[in-house]
Amino acid sequence: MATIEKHSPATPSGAHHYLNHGKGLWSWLTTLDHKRIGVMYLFTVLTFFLVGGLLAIAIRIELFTPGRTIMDADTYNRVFTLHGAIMVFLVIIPAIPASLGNFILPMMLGAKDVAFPRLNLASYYIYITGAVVALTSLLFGGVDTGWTFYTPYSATAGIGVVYVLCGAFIAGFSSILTGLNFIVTIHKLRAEGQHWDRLPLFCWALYATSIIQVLATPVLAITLILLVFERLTHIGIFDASLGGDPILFQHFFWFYSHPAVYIMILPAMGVISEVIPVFSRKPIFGYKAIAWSSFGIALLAFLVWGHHLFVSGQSELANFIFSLLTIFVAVPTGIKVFSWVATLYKGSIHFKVPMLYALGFLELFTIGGLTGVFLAIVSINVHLTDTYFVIAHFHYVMVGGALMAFTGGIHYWYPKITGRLYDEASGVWAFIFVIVGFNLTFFPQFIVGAQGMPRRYWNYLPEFTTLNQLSTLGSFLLLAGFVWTAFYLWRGLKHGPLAGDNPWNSLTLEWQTPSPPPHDNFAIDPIVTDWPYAYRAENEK
Amino acid sequence: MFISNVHASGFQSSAVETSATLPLQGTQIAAQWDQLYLFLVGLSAFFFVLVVGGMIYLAFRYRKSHSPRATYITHHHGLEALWTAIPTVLLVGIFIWGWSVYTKMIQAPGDAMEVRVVARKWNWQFQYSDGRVTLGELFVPVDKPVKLIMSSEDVIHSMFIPNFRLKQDVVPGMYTTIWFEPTITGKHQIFCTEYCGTGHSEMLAKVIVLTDEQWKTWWMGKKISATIPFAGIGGIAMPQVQASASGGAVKLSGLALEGKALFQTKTCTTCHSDDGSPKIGPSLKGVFGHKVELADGTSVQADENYLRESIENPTAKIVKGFQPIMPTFKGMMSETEMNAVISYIKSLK
Amino acid sequence: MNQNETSNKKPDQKTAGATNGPAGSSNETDGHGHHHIVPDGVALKVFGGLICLTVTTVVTSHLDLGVLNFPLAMFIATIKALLVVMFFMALKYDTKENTVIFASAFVFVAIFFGLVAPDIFFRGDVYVKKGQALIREVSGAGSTIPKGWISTPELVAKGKTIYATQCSTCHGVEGKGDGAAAAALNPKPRNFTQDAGWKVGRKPSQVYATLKTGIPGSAAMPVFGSLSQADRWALVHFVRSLAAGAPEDTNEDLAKIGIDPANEVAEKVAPSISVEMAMERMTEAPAKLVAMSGSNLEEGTSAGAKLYRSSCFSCHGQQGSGGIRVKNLGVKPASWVVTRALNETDAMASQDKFNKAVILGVPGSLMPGMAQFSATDLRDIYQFLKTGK
Amino acid sequence: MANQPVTSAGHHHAHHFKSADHEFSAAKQGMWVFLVTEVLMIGGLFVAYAIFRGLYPDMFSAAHKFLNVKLGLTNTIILLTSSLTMLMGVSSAQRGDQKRSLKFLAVTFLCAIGFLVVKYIEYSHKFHDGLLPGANFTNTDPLLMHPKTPLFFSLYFMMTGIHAFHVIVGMGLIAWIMKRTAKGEFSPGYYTPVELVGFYWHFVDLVWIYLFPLLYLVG
Repeated sequence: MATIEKHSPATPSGAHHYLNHGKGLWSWLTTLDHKRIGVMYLFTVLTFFLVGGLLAIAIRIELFTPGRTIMDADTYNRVFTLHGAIMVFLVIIPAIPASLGNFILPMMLGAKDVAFPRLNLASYYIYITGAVVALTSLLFGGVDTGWTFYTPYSATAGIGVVYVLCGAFIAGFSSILTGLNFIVTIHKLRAEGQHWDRLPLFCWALYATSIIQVLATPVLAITLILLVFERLTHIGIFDASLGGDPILFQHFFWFYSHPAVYIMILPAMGVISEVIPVFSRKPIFGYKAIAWSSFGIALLAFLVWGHHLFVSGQSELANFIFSLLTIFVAVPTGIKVFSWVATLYKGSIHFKVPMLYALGFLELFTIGGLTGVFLAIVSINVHLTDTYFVIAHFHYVMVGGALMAFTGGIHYWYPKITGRLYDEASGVWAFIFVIVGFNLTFFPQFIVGAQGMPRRYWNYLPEFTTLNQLSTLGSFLLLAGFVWTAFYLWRGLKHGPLAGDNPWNSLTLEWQTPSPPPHDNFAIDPIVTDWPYAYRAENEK
Repeated sequence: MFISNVHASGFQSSAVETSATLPLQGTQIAAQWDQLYLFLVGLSAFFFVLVVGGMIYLAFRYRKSHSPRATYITHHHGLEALWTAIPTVLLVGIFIWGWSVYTKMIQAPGDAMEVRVVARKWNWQFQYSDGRVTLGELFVPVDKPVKLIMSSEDVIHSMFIPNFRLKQDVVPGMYTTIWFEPTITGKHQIFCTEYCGTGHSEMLAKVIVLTDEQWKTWWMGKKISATIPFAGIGGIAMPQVQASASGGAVKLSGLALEGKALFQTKTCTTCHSDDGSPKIGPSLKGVFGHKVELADGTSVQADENYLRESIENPTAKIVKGFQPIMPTFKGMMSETEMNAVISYIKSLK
Repeated sequence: MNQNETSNKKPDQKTAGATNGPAGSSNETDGHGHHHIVPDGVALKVFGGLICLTVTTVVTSHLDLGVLNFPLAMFIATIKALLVVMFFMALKYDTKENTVIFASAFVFVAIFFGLVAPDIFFRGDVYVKKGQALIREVSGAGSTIPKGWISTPELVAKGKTIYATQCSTCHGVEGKGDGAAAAALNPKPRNFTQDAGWKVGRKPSQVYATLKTGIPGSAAMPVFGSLSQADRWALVHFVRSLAAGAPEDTNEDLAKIGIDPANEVAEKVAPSISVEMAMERMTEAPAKLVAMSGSNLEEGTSAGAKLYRSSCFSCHGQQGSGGIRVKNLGVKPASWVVTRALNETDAMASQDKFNKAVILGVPGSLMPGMAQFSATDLRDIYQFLKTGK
Repeated sequence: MANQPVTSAGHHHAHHFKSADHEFSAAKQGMWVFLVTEVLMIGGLFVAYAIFRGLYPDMFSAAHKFLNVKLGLTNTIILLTSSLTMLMGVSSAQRGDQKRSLKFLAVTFLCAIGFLVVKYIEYSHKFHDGLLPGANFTNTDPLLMHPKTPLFFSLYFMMTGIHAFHVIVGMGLIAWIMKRTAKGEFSPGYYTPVELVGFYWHFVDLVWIYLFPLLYLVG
């Protein structure tokens, strides 16, 4: 009866695997191996996460006191715009699908690679190009329109905004190609015997995410094209004086951007659905319900974007429709959260770091989800929107949800990716810093937001000082937690003990091959004969 | 470096007491709004305890050392149906309650006093039915419905009055409206909550709710003697913007400093720059005391009278190369404000 | 669904020897199904169909089926699209999966339009004041007077009343270009009583065009596109009647502005309401529109009346009754100010209050300070307002 | 590692696919998903068209009369023919008749050039008349007095412009396929790229089938 403590003997270091398959930078830069592309995405995403995080710290320091603390209004506006744009377009959208998804999905399906390996590499280079083009805007005076680029302000902003728009346009294609690749991979390359009801929930989540990526991102592409033309040649489609409608831009923008927040959260839910059963040593509760609610969320994602326009001058009828549709998003999300908690019942819980992050995810995502219900109700939204309440809500859902699951996922698949184990003790401590720091940073923002502090304010009323200072204090703890995590994960690369094929004794296919996995993932094409969560062998008396 | 600022501004405990979580209830609807809000807070607290408390309990109760072997459970249709139906019913109930509050928030009574609001980059202008125009201060009578008809001159702004729980974007090229019936006299803080550029966080204004007789005196055009206190947040003014990053850090004296703020709020910055950069109107840096060449070829010494005349009757003397489109600011500025602006222009060496 | 898999094989037991896996693995599509080659005959038939449908859609578009035109064109286009997708792209012979994928794209485009429409086409609560929609009220009045371009006494009379409300603030009461707001304008508004100086021309069509498109370059002459077509013709004739010797139109002049004099088809443009007009309607105080009749102006022979008429009348109206809309030039998109009746204000309380109000102007309003009056002038005007003589 | 080197004898399917058919059906499905993204992108423009037509119906009916229906019709015929010849090219490649396939692809390429020439004539006519998008609209024709008329031409130029861009990309793809056909890379066993480029071209024609009535006929 295998428990997690006993490590199966590590693969001899001399073994042939994807890391030493080709030598030198060129073999990495021109690789078609989904695992290497996943690792390249991982390092790029983490670098941008560091940049975005430092910008966030700069914002928190500035808001330590009302008035000018370290920068003035123009710089502050550029900093929060860059923080928003980097975190949304370059970190949190590709984070789980492109890095962990690229690495793990083919292995979970028992396939040798994604359907279109060259397209996969092209998607990485398109992502890098988009990022570089977006960041060249800094040479042209930067962008201070906020990551939402609302017209007419963005249509009259400096030339820098055109670079960010083109950058986001290009990066959007990387997201489309990843989505396309995953859909065809899941359709065509599943292992033999892996019917739809034997697909791990991480694959279901990535499948739903890919559908959103493929259906929503093109509308962002056309929106950005129209905005660039509006900015450069004044075609008047979003300009009231020429007959256009600034609110139409908000419709176009949010038709993509709301499904985009589900591109961020669905893979995170997939990771949690993988981690909790493994560390409870029992099947996931309500597998079908969770799989179908991924699709429920993916469909509802396209029906609810209007709740971003409740106070923007939208008609009363539209407010009614969008508010009614938005409250129903809470139902499939609720099903998932209740199912995860129910999985713990009568389990055998191992408090390893991935499990800690999963439990942390549940705590933060529950707060994020519940405050989402506040914002779904029109009358409550009127007072709370565009205040720090909304900032707290979406950080709870995005950082508390997606990035906690991303960190948990990195820890969960760290042995498979690197073949080594990270230091468990420092992992637990770092988690405590992260969870305490996060709550201290963002919970005060709910209160200060309800009291009426607007968002994107460089200078605020002195009444809000204390809560802002608490929040800044918390952000330092959060920074410490993440930096410490990066440190011990980096140290683990060299000094971590060898992990062996399946340190967590998971049943999904990626753990049934050596780690780090060989170039073609599996020596022999695996045949799936059972459900990936059938932890029954070790449970029967 | 930020430590010094902390001492400078200090941890002021806010003079005016604000309730723990919500701003003042400035209207009846704000009270009804708070009821729904507090109900939602309670409901969320309950579900938080249920989910996260349950999670912690289960994780602790079934920890590995305490239950080495898990039980093989895959699903339970009854339970799953329950936690789908109950949230749906609760949500629809909340939606209906929320919508009923919303309909009250948007349907203005027929006899509401209409005030025309123009939002522009970084100030609010209110125009009453008799043509009177005030900048940054909206005077309204207490216990009487007021309807604001708003439009923007440049980008999207947003009128947010926390004490009335009201927010509505102000969009160029179309009209949006909000209405309220204030029940508490005093100054209520107005914020701009749609990002609109550098001065977004300084684009503040105040709803000044007057008692009936104060309102009559004001409507007849007289000054109100009594000083009107702040109701709820906004009591302590935001720290004044020191020299902006671009301008030199010139130490401005009292009147000129006040003039600098007025230069912003009276929208001079819309057409005139104070740092020499070209805008719609001539830059006012280094104008005072020098010769100014006029459109009709003559030139004149720029002294106080020239500045005053250009403010009150701008088309009298047009600077060479500029359009005669400056509107008259006569009546828009009191005497002291005029002096403050002129002394600020004089300080622009 | 409780897995009743009884096989005790370890879940992913690697079956020995299944190196490349049997050919017909479950998730591969049905062998050669998708290798369908479209025979040339079918291709040509489909192509023929497409060409015929194209011709039909062009022909039917020229028939005026009213509201049916659009759905019919879309129906034909959809048939053509289906032909291309089903046969040219061989979706008919393809797997059901691909059909579902491609169809889902159109479903989400429909969702996008379906949920934007409730906002875009149902806005307008602002325009609906106490149930009566402003826009509809104006558009209903789009009546056209046949042969509007030929002057008739009724048109001139109608033009006079419109002139009083719309034009007198700048062009002055008698059209001399000396209105109250003219003080702030450079170049000065046109003086209609003279023949010279008309930038666009005095022919009816030219005045009509000026009213419609304004004079580019002059900051003050706004576009009166919001006036209904009949009002514009009335104004044209009133303005031309202010001075003799106005040249008449030729047919080419009329054609230039899109009017065919032969068949009396007046230019049909659905009147749209300009932002100004809507704003003016809403913020208009219950002002009495003063019907200005020239007659009682001449009778007031006293000095006060003459002074009042020359510099106060255009804003303060008939003997200080007010109600005149004055355009506040300082605000964009322009706001209109309605003057209050003088006796309601405290300026009339006493002579020196009146003097102070006239000399220094009224803070917060658009009343300019008029320092040019002597004390006697002020006394005369005050008497005229008080006594009407 | 990448696909085995392509030999004239025939194409070896990539190592992670079970068979050539498996790879081909995956590639085709990938193409259909790509076409979904194209439908969504161009769909955004059609939604904008529908909204503004709903807001300003009279302006649209007045402004669309200024589009040249004859040129539009010629373009429609050209694209439909090119769709036919592309289909013939693909089916010949499927049958292995490379020379015939090359001929048809060449005709398709010429049709594409014809389309762009007609498009150039239309655009230069619009530029000459000042019927330009948004703020650049300088036409003073009294029939176009509606203040929002520039919006119609904004939509016209955006929709037909992006479509023309897709035609140019299509021409590049057809040239690439013709080069590979000439080198004899395709055979009845392997013609995936030809069929996929065919899909792309039929889609470009599909978009024009809707653009033509919407802009030129009913307006």
